[in-house]
Amino acid sequence: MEWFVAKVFAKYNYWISILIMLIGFYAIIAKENLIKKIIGLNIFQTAIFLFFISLGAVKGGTAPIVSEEMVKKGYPYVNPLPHVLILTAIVVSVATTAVALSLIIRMYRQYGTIEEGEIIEKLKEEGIEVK
Amino acid sequence: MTHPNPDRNIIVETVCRVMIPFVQLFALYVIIHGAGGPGGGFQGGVVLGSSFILYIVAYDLKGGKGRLPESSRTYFSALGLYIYAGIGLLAMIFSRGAAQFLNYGFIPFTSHFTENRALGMDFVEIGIGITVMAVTASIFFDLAEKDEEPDTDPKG
Amino acid sequence: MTRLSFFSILLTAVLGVLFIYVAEDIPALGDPDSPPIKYTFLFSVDADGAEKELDQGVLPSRVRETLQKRRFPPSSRIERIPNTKGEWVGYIEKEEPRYPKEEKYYHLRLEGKKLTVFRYAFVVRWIEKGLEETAVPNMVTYGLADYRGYDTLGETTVIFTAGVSVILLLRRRGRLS
Amino acid sequence: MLSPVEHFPLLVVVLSLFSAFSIFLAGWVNRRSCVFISIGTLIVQFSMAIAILHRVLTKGPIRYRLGGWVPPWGIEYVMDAFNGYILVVLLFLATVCAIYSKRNIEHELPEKRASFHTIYQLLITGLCGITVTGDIFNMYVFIEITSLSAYALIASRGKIALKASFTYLVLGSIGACFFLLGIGFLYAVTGSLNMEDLSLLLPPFYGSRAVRAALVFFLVGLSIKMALFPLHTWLPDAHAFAPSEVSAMLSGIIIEVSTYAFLRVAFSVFTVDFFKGLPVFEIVSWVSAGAILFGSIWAMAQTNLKRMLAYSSVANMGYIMLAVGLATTATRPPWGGLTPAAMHILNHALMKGCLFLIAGAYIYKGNLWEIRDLQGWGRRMPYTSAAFVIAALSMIGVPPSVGFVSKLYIILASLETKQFVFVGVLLLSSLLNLIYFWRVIELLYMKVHEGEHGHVVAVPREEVPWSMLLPILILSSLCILVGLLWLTKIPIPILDEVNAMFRLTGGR
Repeated sequence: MEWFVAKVFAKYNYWISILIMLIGFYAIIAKENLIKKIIGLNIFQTAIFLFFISLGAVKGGTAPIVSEEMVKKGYPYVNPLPHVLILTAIVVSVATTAVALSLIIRMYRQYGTIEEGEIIEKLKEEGIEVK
Repeated sequence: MTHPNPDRNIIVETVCRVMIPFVQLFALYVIIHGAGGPGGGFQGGVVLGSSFILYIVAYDLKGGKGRLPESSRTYFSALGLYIYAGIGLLAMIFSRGAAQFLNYGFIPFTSHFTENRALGMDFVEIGIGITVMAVTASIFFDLAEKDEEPDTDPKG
Repeated sequence: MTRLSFFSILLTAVLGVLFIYVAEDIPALGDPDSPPIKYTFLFSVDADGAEKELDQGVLPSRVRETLQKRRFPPSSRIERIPNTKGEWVGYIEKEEPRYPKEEKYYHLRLEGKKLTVFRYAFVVRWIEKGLEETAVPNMVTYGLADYRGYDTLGETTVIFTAGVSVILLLRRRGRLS
Repeated sequence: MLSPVEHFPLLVVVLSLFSAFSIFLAGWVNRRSCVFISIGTLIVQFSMAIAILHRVLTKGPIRYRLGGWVPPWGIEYVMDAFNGYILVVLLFLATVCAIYSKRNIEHELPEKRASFHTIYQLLITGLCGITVTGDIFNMYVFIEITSLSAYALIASRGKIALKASFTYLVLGSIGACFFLLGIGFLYAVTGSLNMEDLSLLLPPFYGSRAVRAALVFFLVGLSIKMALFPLHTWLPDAHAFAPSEVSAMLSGIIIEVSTYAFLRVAFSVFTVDFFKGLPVFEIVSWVSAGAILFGSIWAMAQTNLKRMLAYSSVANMGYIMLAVGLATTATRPPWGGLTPAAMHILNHALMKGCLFLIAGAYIYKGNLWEIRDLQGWGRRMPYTSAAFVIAALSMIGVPPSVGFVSKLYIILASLETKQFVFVGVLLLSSLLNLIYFWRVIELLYMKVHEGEHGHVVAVPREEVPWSMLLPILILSSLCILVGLLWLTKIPIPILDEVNAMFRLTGGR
């Protein structure tokens, strides 16, 4: 039991984030629908952000904004660095999603479908082999 | 009042008409108060951009494009980055090459070194806000545009 | 289709096993002494007589040699942390215009017969000195726009890139398309 | 007081950033000015890169502290011999491709010139950023800038390129996410992000599982970006259907810069000591040997010229990574350490850049995508086809050319480590190269017969415009000249300095 508390329960943030990460990863590979692939990618990225943010957590911590009051009461600040990094990473993920969506829109205009298998079949009809 | 477009809904339009100014005001607050409290250029910029998206949702794409035409989207998205990188270069120019890029303290806004840093950061946040606003709106406008005709690109 | 799902389950399982393998070294949630927030372990040496030397502000020669061997900057001053059972702070010299020439860097602690040397995480300076160094109270803002301001320039560039990419891919009319 | 040269590593990046916004605005006013701004910036950057390399070689590394913060509290730029070398190669090929793109983009994407050149400059920004940075998270940000602009540039021609670009986007994002996870694990263990600082802090944690997993994530993530063999699936389509100058950049520089990123992480963050007793580099070299054979065999099966070249890129990434895999065991100068790998990065940029630009020239002139369409074009486009022959011979490895030199060095390195299998693989791959390039050369110079009686048709000469021909000729002549330069061993000291810095040769 102690082993369980020390090794597993104390790191529940990590277990949750890897569970979400694996769900996203499965969706990226297994889904045929391009939009679903992108949703999977977003889930995967968000799980990584969760992992980072939970690295910065401190027991009883308060928001990382300097204030005399909180220091006097003895509350530590949470680690601001993961917040800084993840703000950057979130913007990157938004940008990737925007480009991916515009690619999907172009493909939909072209082939009339967003199923990966159907697009490959249509390309085969045109005589182009795609993996 | 009758609408030419039957899809439009008077309740949604009125609610949005009331809400949009407050959303924008809040966005400006978030950008300006990035230094003192939760907030910053990105968050404010996204909220500001989403006010235009709200306008499009309530009215139509054409009206939204009238409010933020292509020219201003182009200028704004480059302007924000010009402000950011320009502030960084100003530090190098004012110190005649002694200070590094983004060393805001050397830009003589005031006589205080640390005050200069704070002011430099404020300007940078405003720059980020402008770019993010213009780009989010621009991405949404481009994605929302309906276009039926198929591609006519060359072979390949 | 079935082959694809089998393949994806296999890959996901491999990734999952890798994550479980790693779990042991991840600091527990909210640990205030974990490397990202407080300090990282460097090495430990025998402590005989070190306490006296440290209280006089001199780094024991064993510690100094090991630091030199591992190419860490030399410590300029040692100070005992008040109200502790044997913990010291080591300062190093740094060059930053208009800022103090000294910075908190090493943490030394007596643990039984061993003297353990830690390196402070760089966030410690952000948290403790950020307000006086940048005159901004929001740590995320000064971290984002000042200490790591260049990352943020890159990030703004990323979103600009996305905007231009969408223009390149989708826009049909207008002067830029 | 910083001397002007010390500002150059930063200015190289920021200049192209400024140029990107300026092109964007200039495109609004006047579309024609875009390409000139782009070329002008690149020439200035290229001269800066040479100044940096000179300064680094004479006076030692440049450290630039962004925002004035001393690392590890702030971000740092570090320029050493390896960076400087990669930066020069990258900006040289980028300049050449920009000159080429003037007419080609007017032809292929006449409506979208402004946004194309803007994204091209952003691509250069990202590549330079990856190269000069000394901070691992900063590297992630620039990897993302590079990848995003690469997705857009590949897809710019529409149609099948969209599918190719989407595949690249999904795989590339997974790769970048793995990189981010690797950073997360290192950060969880050490609490630092600066590369040099990490290398100092890591030794007590060499046995740690998180650190080993971080290496796996870096390796897999960057292998996707550099299209190492089992993870190469995005590459052939993306390279084949992008505009030709983008294919040349992708094949010649972008995947190589990912290799650089891996080398930087492996040798600057983890350092050689970490790899003692771990079979990482053995695995890398065997996988790369597989990549060489796989790429060469699939290249033979292709009917599309650019796809054939793309599979040949897979094989060439195999060469580079094979050389990297041998780097820790082969230690004798002049072929020890990273020398063959760094050498082949330049050589591959020259050869593959040249070949893709030539493929683009055929597409520009006659919309010739398939190899069989090329019949008889050797006489119609004599200069371009001559350049093709030179670059192809160089790929095969005919003596004074660059391809010969890198193959020679890799073979010498594998002989030193007594891995005779790799020698066999290299020789076999040269043979396969000969087969699939000879097929094209033969068709190019085959006479065109027409009608039942087999009259030889006199072909008119139609060359591409000089602004496209010049880059092709420069690159193809460099294929020979640089090969001679390598053989004289004049540039070897640069690479020796790299090896000394990473403690790969001597001093061990």
